[in-house]
Amino acid sequence: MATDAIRLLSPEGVLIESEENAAWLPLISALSEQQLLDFHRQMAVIRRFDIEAGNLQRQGQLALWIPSLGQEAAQVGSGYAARAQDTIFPAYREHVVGRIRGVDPMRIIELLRGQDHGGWDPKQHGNFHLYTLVIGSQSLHATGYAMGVAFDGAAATGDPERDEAVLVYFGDGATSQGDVSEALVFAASYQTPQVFFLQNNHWAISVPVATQSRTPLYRRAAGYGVAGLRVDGNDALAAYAVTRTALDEARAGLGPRFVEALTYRMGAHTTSDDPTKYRDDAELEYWTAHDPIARFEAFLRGRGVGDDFFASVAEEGEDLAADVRRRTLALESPPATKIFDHVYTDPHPDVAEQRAWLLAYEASFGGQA
Amino acid sequence: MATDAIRLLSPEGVLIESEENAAWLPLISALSEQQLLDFHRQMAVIRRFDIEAGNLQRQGQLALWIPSLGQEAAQVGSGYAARAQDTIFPAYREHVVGRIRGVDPMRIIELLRGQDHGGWDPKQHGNFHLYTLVIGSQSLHATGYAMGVAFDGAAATGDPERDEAVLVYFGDGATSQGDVSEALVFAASYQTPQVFFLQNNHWAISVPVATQSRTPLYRRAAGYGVAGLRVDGNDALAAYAVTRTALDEARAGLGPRFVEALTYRMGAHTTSDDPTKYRDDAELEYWTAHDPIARFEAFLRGRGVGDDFFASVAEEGEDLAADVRRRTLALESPPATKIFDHVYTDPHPDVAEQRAWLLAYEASFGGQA
Amino acid sequence: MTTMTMAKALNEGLRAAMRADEKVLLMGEDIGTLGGVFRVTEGLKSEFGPRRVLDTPLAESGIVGSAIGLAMRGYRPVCEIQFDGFVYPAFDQITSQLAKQTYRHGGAQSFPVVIRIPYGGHIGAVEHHQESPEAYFAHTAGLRVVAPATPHDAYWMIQEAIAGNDPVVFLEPKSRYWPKGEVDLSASGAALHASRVVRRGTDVTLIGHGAMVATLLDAAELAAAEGVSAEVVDLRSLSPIDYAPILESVRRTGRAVVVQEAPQQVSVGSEIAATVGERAFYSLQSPVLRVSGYDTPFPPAKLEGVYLPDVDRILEAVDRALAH
Amino acid sequence: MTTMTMAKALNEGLRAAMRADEKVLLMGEDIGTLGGVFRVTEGLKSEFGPRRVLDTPLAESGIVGSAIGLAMRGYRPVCEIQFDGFVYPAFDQITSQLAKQTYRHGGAQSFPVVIRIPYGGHIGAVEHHQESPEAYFAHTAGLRVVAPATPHDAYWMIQEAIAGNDPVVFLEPKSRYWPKGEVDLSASGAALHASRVVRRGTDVTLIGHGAMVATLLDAAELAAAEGVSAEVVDLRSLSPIDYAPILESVRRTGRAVVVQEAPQQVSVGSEIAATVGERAFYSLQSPVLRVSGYDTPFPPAKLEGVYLPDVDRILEAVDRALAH
Ligand SMILES: Cc1ncc(C[n+]2csc(CCOP(=O)(O)OP(=O)(O)O)c2C)c(N)n1
Ligand SMILES: Cc1ncc(C[n+]2csc(CCOP(=O)(O)OP(=O)(O)O)c2C)c(N)n1
Ligand SMILES: [Mg+2]
Ligand SMILES: [Mg+2]
Repeated sequence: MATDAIRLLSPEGVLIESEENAAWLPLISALSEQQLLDFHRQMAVIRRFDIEAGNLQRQGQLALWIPSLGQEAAQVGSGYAARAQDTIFPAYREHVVGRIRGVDPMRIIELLRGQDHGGWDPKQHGNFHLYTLVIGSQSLHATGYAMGVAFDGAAATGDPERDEAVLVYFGDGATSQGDVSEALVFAASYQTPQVFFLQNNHWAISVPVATQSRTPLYRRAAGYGVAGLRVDGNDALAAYAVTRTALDEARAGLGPRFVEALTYRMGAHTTSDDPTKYRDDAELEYWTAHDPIARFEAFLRGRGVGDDFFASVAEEGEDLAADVRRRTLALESPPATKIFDHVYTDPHPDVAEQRAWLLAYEASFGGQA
Repeated sequence: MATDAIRLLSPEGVLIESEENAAWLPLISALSEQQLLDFHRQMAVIRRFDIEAGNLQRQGQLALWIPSLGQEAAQVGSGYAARAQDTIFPAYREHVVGRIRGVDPMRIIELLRGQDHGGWDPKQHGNFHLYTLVIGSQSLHATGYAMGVAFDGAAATGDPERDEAVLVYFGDGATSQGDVSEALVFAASYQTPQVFFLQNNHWAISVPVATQSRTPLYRRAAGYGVAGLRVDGNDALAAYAVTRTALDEARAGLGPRFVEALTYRMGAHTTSDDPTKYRDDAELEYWTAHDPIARFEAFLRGRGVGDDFFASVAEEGEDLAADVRRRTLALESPPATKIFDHVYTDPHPDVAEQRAWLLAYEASFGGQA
Repeated sequence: MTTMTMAKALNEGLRAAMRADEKVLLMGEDIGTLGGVFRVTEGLKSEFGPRRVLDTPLAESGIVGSAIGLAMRGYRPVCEIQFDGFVYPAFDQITSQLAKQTYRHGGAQSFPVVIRIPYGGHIGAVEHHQESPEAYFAHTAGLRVVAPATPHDAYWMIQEAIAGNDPVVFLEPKSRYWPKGEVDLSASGAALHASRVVRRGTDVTLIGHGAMVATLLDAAELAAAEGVSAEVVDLRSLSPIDYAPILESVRRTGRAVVVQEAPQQVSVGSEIAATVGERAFYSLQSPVLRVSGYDTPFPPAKLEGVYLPDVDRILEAVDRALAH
Repeated sequence: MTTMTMAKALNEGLRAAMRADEKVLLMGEDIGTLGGVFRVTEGLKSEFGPRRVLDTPLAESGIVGSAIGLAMRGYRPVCEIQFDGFVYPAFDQITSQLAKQTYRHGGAQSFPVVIRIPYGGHIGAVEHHQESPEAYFAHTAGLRVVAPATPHDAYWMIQEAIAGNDPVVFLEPKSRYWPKGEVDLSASGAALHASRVVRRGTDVTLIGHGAMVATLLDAAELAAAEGVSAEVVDLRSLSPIDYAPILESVRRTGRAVVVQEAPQQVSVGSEIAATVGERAFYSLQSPVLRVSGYDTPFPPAKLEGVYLPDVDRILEAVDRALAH
């Protein structure tokens, strides 16, 4: 782990109450016991869900599964750092954040089963936007949205309970895309209330982060006049404190912020991928020893949290997994005419005509439509 | 002028032999008197040409003219910094560099008259590539070319007389384009022997550089792991010394470099533009007082160069202007079938068919084709 | 009725749309203080301020991508792309994002983003400044694509485009920016996608859009002098295409010539020829002919007269259609 | 003759091209160590080294833009775009740069860049992984666009594409990567742009490319059982299109159905319908019909079966063509 990363929890799960952490520690002290337990619960439950979803994919139930395995701390810390009024633009791996913001994991299952291209209405789900599969695109949507927040006067009023901010997730590979650069340019130009949250999980499918950049990626931000920090992304508390501060600075009108969380994709890129083709056992071993959930469990145990809690979390995970499995197996194919729904908002003659044609055509087979 | 810009010539044309300039001054001492005179000659002659071309446009002879007015020092310094074996990718305003590399100014006239989309073969013209009108695109071509130089083993052999480097020009507006970011990513990733030369002329048509970036643009480079420097772009000697060093470092295999030259577009963006709509007289006055050619003339006069030389340069400028005018007025429209030439390199049935059709069609009017 | 240029009509249309709905905002390169390189947005920044008329950084993907985000926030962004040839850096955001967002959101959210593109030739400009990129957008499901041919249409069509709830690529025939025409500022206009018969005729149907409409009318005039009665249809909308008036016309005339500045291959003209060929099959007395730009890059300005369809090339096609 | 998958045939074709000319290099995301997400480049990095098989940063415009620069340096880059839906970030470099560079250079320099794109549906994948973007490229002058339908064609066509001196968009029907077919490694193949009649017939001409060719053959088989004799033409090349065999066929059958996965509007199918309608006008006994993807975004995987043309939809069109 690079030494320039902010770390509040040691790999052994001990809170590092050092001088240099002085700025961040009050944010941690302010967390209630319940909040700390929730950090763990969300990580562990989604990890169990993640495994189940992978299994469902292998059993032919999903087109694809994208695991968040290993990145739970970066996600839970940043996800809880966002306030209720904030708006979040994920990439496609932020299952923990989605859950925090109230998205039923089944919506993600349906997306990756191929039932839907979206799945939820962000406005009804904690302002958690849809997954975006084209690398980096969402960074510009987030910036535009944040421009709107600024234009609406919904930030920088001085009231952190009401001022809005925007949080956008992307990966190390994404930093190479022109769109992410343009998003930084626009964000800096309009001084948007926005945090760029980079999960550097060290790989873009089979390509190591060194191919994307030979310099620490958080430094990218400064070149755009955007303040950037690096955090140990397997440390949920550091991810929380740094993102919380960045969001609060952004919402206060101090301009956009950039956070790089150093973490690791412990699993395959997706279920289509075979990481043994391109990476070392040793690397995986190192990171397995730095598992973010194990670290947080050690931290909680150090604070006296006992087996009961961990057992209840495990049970919740099992329940969710069973529920997801049951609900996945019960899914039916969407109706054929769904292909025409909402291509446009206003009526459209060609869509209407093709829809009518399809109905008539299917009816000609005896009404299987 | 920002204080972090390297400056070797004071606005009064006095060589600044300070401690902090110690690294650059030997490069200046190494220039022969003839070379120094050539710096001035190229700037002054192209400025005269530039004015003539603007007039020709206003008289309906050209579709457009893009002046280099005010940016001559940045161009002459960087242009002469390149060695014969280097390859240059201009944007569209680098008339001085083109001349240094042996491009007949008429080729640029023909381009902007609408006779041609290119005009010269880079291989036959000092490896000076075609102008690129789509902002930022050429940055990637330069990077790809430089990758090829590296793959060929034509750099980093340790022989600066043979090792090749690539120099690419772009403007402050261009820095906002995703392509320029991607060019930096690829350049850093492949450690190309390449210098990114940014002419920050403070404007992108009517948009001030502050809209593109709130932080000095040369700092953009560091975020990609590319060393960046800023130079007083109205100081031909500083532009020369810094670019020379950057190119030599790049060709030696030390990786890509980035130079920002602070200069000013003294004229309109193009002949289609009216800068009085968007900028202050005061600004133009300031920069007129910092005219790069006047500064260099003062420098030369300080070294004892006399009226004879300046008169001969003025005469050369007049001669070129007259020659360009004469040759422009003598230009004939290209033949109609030129629209089909070189759409492809290998034979193409559709192009052949449409060409034949056009010939037959024109013949039907009595052979005007 | 008042007389004005298309540039002014667009300016008035944008002004009316911005007055009607404060969520409408304009964004683009040089559109604010300068008023746009064609002055279409002149005066709007001073009337509506810099938060509703944005001089953006120089990045087309950034413009369209952030417009999508603004639409998610409830805005109705109108983006200006400075010239036709500079829309391609935004192609991914237009094609994979803007066009598909409504679908992806299952209708939970609309994307009323208008992308204004001054397009087409006839202005003697350098490379990338004279292209007709409509095929790329008309092929893309989720977009609507329109192009006015007159100041009056420009005035109401831009307002309809902004008021609608879908992404619209709004192509402005830049060579028609300056000729004046009658504009009825009080008329509400037709439906955005209605094509219109601009000249009645009986022998052949001429179909086109944008700057070609004026050329078709000139051609029809000359044809009339030679005893050929040409009907002229202004498409106005390239996606969807309003075929009813076209088919009605072709069923009467039995002959059709489709004219466009764009290259021919896989173009809007191809689509119209295919569809007319299919739906008016039994009425056609000769094949549907196309007169287009050649399948080459747009040539240097001195050769645009060779490249762009003109009255002579249109009449040559009319002759061929009638010869069958 | 040996039997192999199309993925393997492409792999062998690339290997042969790289052995034949050391200026050929491959670039793309995950094509090196991993061998590409479809394993088409498997083993090539270990054979030719990391300077000829480049695992690039994740940026498509960067890939194509730097390939252009490499071509200027004398290389012959073969770029892989990981999936159809990810080509759009490179659209500006493809359209305004790659396609136009030869023209701009007046022939002083060639741009032998091949862009390989696994394309099309039938693999049940998520959004952006099943599209057919050929219309965008076929409309763009300066590009050549081809798509093999069989392992054998894939083998020689990729070599022809690389050996030629123009930019080629090389569309690989990803659902055909895994079925095996006969490949003659010694055959030199036809001209890159030659279409081919893959089944003889007399009643109707079925035209398609890529994965649709197998579907057309299935449809022709079923039609035969019902007494209809269908001729099947594999286009192979979408720009330019080799019309001679198509027109020869349609002049015999009098009927044509064009089939493609892409949306219908302003598509390659539209172009073929328009051109066949024009050039075989007097031979046509019924309109040229098109069977295409619908004019919607490519739907979620569970609905791809509804969206993509299948044997039933093709036969329905054949019936309509014959009913006229
Ligand atoms: C524009 C684009 N190109 C290629 C892909 C294919 N692809 C999907 S994920 C991925 C790697 C992304 O890496 P990173 O940004 O680090 O995110 P991670 O998957 O590691 O979370 C690639 C190349 C894509 N989705 N979009
Ligand atoms: C992609 C693209 N968008 C827009 C334009 C129109 N345009 C031409 S020059 C220019 C400003 C460029 O500014 P800068 O990069 O600073 O270069 P300068 O002209 O000042 O030398 C613009 C917007 C273009 N040529 N290309
Ligand atoms: Mg990653
Ligand atoms: Mg500038």
